Amino acid sequence: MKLARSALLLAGLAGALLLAPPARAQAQALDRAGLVQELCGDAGAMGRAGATLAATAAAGSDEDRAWAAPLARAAIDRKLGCDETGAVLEEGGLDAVTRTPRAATGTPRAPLLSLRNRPVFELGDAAFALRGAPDPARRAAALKTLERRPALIPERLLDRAAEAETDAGLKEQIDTLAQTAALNAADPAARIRAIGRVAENPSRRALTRISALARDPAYEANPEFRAAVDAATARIERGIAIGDALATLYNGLSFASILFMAAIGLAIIFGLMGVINLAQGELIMIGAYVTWLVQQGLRAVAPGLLDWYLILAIPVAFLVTAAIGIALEASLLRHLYKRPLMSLLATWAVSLFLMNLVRVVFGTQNLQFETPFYVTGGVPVIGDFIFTWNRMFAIAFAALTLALTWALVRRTPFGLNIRAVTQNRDMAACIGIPTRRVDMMAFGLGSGLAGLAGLALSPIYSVNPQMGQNFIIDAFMVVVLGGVGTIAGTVVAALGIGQINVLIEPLWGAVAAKVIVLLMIIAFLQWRPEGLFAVKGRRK
Amino acid sequence: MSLTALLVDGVTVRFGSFRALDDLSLAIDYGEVRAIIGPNGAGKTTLLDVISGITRPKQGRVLFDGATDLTEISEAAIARAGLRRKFQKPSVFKGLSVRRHIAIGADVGFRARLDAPALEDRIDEVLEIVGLADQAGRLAGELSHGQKQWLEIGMVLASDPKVLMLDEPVAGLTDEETERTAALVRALRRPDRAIVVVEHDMDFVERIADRVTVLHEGRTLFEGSMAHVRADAAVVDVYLGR
Amino acid sequence: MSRIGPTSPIVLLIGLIILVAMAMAGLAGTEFALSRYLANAIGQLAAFAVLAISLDLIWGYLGILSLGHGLFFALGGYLMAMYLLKHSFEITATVPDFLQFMGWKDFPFYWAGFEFFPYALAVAVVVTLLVSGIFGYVSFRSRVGGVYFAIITQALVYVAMLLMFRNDTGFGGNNGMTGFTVLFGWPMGTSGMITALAVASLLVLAWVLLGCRWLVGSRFGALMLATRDDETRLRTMGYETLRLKLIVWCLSALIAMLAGMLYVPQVGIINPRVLSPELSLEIAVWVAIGGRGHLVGAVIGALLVNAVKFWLSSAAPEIWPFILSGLIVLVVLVFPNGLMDIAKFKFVRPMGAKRLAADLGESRP
Amino acid sequence: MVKFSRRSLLQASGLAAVGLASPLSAPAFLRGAQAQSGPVKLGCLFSSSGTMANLEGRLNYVVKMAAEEINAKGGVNGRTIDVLVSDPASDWPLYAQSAKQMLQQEKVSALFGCWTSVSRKTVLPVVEQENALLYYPLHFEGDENSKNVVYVNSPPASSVLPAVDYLMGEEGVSAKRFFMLGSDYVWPRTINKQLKGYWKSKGIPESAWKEEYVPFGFSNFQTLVNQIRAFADEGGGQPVVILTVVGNSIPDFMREFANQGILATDIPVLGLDMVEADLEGLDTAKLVGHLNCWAYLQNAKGPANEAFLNNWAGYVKANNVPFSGTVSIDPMVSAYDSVHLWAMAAAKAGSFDVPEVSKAFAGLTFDCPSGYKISMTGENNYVARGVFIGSVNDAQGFDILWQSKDTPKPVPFSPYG
Repeated sequence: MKLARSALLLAGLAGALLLAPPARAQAQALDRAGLVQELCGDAGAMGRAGATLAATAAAGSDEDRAWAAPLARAAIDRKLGCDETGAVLEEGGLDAVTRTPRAATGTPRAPLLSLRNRPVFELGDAAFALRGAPDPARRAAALKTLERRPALIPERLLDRAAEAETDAGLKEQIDTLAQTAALNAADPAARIRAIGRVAENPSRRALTRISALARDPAYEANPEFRAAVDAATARIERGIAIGDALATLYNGLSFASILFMAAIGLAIIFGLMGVINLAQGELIMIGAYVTWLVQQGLRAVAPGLLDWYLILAIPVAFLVTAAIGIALEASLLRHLYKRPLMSLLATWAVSLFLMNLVRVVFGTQNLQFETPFYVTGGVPVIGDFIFTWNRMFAIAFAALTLALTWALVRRTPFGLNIRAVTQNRDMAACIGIPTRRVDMMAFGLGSGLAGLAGLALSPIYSVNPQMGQNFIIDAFMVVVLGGVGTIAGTVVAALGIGQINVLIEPLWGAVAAKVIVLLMIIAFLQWRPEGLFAVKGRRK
Repeated sequence: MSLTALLVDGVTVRFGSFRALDDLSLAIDYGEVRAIIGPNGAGKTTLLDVISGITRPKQGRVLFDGATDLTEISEAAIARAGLRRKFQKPSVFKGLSVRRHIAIGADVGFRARLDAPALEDRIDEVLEIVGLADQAGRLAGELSHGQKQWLEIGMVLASDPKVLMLDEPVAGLTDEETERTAALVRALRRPDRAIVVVEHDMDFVERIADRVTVLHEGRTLFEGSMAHVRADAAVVDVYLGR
Repeated sequence: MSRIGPTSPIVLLIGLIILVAMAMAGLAGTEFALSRYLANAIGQLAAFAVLAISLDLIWGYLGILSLGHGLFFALGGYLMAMYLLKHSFEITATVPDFLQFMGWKDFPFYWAGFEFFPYALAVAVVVTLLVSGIFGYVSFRSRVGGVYFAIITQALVYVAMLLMFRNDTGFGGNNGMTGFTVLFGWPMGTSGMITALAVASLLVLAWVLLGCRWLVGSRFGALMLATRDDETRLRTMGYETLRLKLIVWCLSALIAMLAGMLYVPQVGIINPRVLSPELSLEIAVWVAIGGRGHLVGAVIGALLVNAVKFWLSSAAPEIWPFILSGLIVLVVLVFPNGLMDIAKFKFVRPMGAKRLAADLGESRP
Repeated sequence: MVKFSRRSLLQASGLAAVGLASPLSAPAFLRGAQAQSGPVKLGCLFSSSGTMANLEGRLNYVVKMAAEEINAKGGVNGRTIDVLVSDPASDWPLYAQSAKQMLQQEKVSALFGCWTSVSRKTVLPVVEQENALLYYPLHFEGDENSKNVVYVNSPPASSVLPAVDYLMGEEGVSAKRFFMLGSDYVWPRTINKQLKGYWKSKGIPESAWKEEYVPFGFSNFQTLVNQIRAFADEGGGQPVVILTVVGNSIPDFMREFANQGILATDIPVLGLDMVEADLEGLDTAKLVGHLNCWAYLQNAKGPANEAFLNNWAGYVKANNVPFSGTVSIDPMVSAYDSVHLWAMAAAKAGSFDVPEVSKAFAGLTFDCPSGYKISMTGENNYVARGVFIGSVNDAQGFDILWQSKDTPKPVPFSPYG
């Protein structure tokens, strides 16, 4: 832990910043040609150039800042063309130094930022944007970038930015960040305030920063300081504990939602017809492919709606897979109801067929999906718990599917028929329920739900012809554990398996988690062969 | 030997919230043919399931010979103790010959109980009784419905059981076949054997039964001779739904 | 049960197998000998046929579908491989590479004694009986049956695969075991050894066929069929079907293990792929295509599917999955009794008759 | 009867294979006579179906392309090259089966094949038995040196270690802490074992690394990414992830990594098996800066690479190849090199006999598309290649961040294991 503080910063980078004293930029005019030359130099030179840029952003004259800002961006985007005479900004075709239009000579080389230099340039770019960008959203984004590395923010940058800031909300945020950044300032009051600020966003990273202060001379000398550090440490640790618990719950819930989506269609089909549909995984895969096709269609027809393809694909994915399911039922499985084990083999053949058909038609590569804003990234909540939107999408989708399926089965005549046939096929037939039609429609429903599962999974997993295979055994386990054909059983089993998996995984690893969960299920079924929510009845 | 072959004592069976048998008690004596009747869902077949060990009751016990509690031993042990049952739906082994069926019924356990000539004699005897002697070589799956019913009776008969349970032995039979079955059941009556018949066909029941138990909603509604049954107002109510 | 006449298919098949074995043995070394590739292929096919019989015994004659028979096949295979590696190590001092990459100086303790074939065989039998016995006992006792049993066995083989993929188990992990050089003191890979292994596999196949035919024709076999057709019925006639099922299940596991022991020296490698649920499912496909409940059908199914697979994987790899899935659909819809039906199949036939045949087909041996 | 028909069936299979591969080849019984003058055969063992198809499938075409190039220049020793393709369907035992079939029935002069270590291990006893040659185009775990295998790509000591050195150095990110995440099989385990040995030799304490393995095809990386974050936040120096998961686990991991908001500038990932094809389905804007390391990157400079990329694009177009003509990955180039190296050895030996060809290995050099002159020494069957470190760009490709000065001498057996 001796090095704990340096964990946050790239040690060498801090050195680079020191090597390029801000005084240079302040005292004398910026050596523009020299800077551009460094930008086109080797990794070390580029590092110095980055430091100069950051310093300029903090302390340079307005003129210099206006001149230097595009350079940082261009370096990040590899839009800087270096040639014999200097460099050209590819955007607009301007000379990097003089800003007069000129074409690059020969084949210009776009320097590539090394990993070490990249954060320096990103910081510099953000610093320029915070002080100069006209768009408040851009400034807010820049502030977010700066927040990632508070220790590297050039001195006085935040003060100056706050002075000039016109947006009140943003101004406050800048002040907060400035206070946080004062963790190692000279003023004890500022430091204590900074400790409080840091503790407001508990995370392991924050804990590392604060606990490093316990070795600070002030910790022994200043009781007030010590109290602040201790309080902050306790607060952060509590936050981390809550965050970890929430993260475990969330991860379990998200895994459960995936299991549920994969299993619910299967559960309906299995419960109703006793047919093990080994092609369910492939129907999931086809659902994902249909989603992709919808995306491609929108790209061609209505690019403006492209971001909404995940929503627009819902009915399409459902209907296409449901149609496939109905066709399958009518042409093949209808003839096999008396022979459940044969229907198992038949659906395996179908799965083989569908998988290879898709392989031949679309190829084996992973499909490329746009990631719309609503399934991108996440929000840090507390501790190290990040609420990721793609998982949330899957959870919400699963919850909605559950609600709709439940309503369909419990609240509609079709659902009543399904339940009647599930419970007693012969009796249902006697009272005039068209059991064959119900079978067909229910198979369609189960298949359609698989299609929806494919849609929900496409922002999370790779989509390729093989993807269905990953879910089939897990889905079966959910169905048999839950008890045949009960929606409640499927939900409970999915939640249980998901949560247990997530709990075991950090302890013994992912393989062991899977093995243990499967063995637990096998053992459980020995004890209760009919699953959690068994429907009991007389021997038929 | 106790006169009572079977004592059903406070048996309750539940399927979910539905009570198939509700604190049911009844006694069946050696030497009698007991018919159990009642509307659909009264619990007749469930009762046989409990006696033959297929369904385990939630409460209560079933004493055989006054000593053995049948709810605590396996189906196979129950059968070996001398209780045999013919199922409602003829359930023959489609892949086996008629002769094999009788042999399986007669020769219990993995090691042969009878030596070969004795077994052959017993099979011939049983085939003669149920009238399938000329069908001995055929596969059971190819028999007619009536023949299957008799084959089933032959199978349970072959081991010379003490308690014989027949679940709807004449369902789906022609009048002539019913006639033959009735004669067969009467012929099987012996002082050291109790015969339990579940049946809907009242005429058939009247011809074979010494006593009749009427079940309704898992409870005994009435017990007595068929003539009394026909006269009982409550029974008529249940059957005609008034 | 029907008598075995001199012209019944099973007698013809056994005769044929022995004939092929004798011809291969007799022609070995002459210019008429089969190429090594063909001899080896025949040997592998025979091992697959034995595996198919093991599944047919439990599925066709007892009505219990196991989608985890790859587990027992793999058990035999792994233990055979352990013998081969240890034996090769004794003679040629080649250190198995999984020891190398795990950084182990020596074989783990449970490898002790595997250089003796009788010990390896005994361990294989004991372990197979233990695994199948325990799993069978608890499953059959709690009356897990039908598709539940199929799914659970599938999960079991999947668990085994995940475990064997782990490298720290000391069984070679994902790479499995390979590099066998010596068998019973003889170098492997020579024409003589390949032919010998193929002939041995064929003879084992003939023996297994004969033994199973005897079993299913016996009184015990009749009880197996009775269990398949109506287990509850049989129980209510005084038979402990648990014991019967357990005996057949363990026997079937042993035969599958035997097939694994024959397979590994011929293919030269064992790894967790044989534990993949797909392979276990495929065994059921062989049996279904050939005709379940017929020993001959199982053998024909295994031979046919695998021969076509060997052939197509070089001739027309793209279409193999389509052919396989088409075959399955054809079998389940048109020949419910597998290819054994072709002999009896008449092309002009009313629908109802077909359905009746289908119903009978599920049960007739 | 049946014996005859089974024989003929299997022979027919051989026939059909020949028939498909070269319509002009004669029936089986004429092959003996033809062997001296007809085309010389090479065999490919790459799956075109199953889990590996997306990666392995394209190598079949590269081998064919290389053979065409050689044929256009008059072939080898006066004979043209004929390439036979099989499909082991990503099913390991089938690799051995196909290899047997190619060697024993088709009498191919050399095999080119296998991607995963396990498939190579499967084929190994077959090629050793037949004393044949297998050209293996993948980087792998090392610790193997069969005289019957030509290891065209680099063992870890000459590829992975330079990349890790780079990360640990001043020029890289001064990495101090390492999270090793791999699929549970030989290659990741061996790589990690060697890395640990290497770090130990540098005096780095064991507390500075952590090792996790996931099953094949694993995709739910949420918990693991959480663990990586916790590991990184413990402090103690710059953390990096050494990623040795394979197949679809790679995009699934990267997606989750980016989704949890971790950038390459926070925790860089060195994806040792990551190629352009793995980025196909991803939004790489959030992955910019992550690293991989191979003996070839598509952005390699030089005329050899330009020519190769042009040829490949042209070949894809002309032959309707079901793979992208604009993506070129290291194993493709390695397979391409393999064919040329074989042809040069055969020409040098003046024979197609394996022992003769093997003797000719020493001193072979070839201008690889990577821009390096790759070479074989004869000491072992390894090929000396250059090393590239690539950095993910926002166009789903890799920019070259660093490359070795020359071709380091391959070290089959790691000194750190």
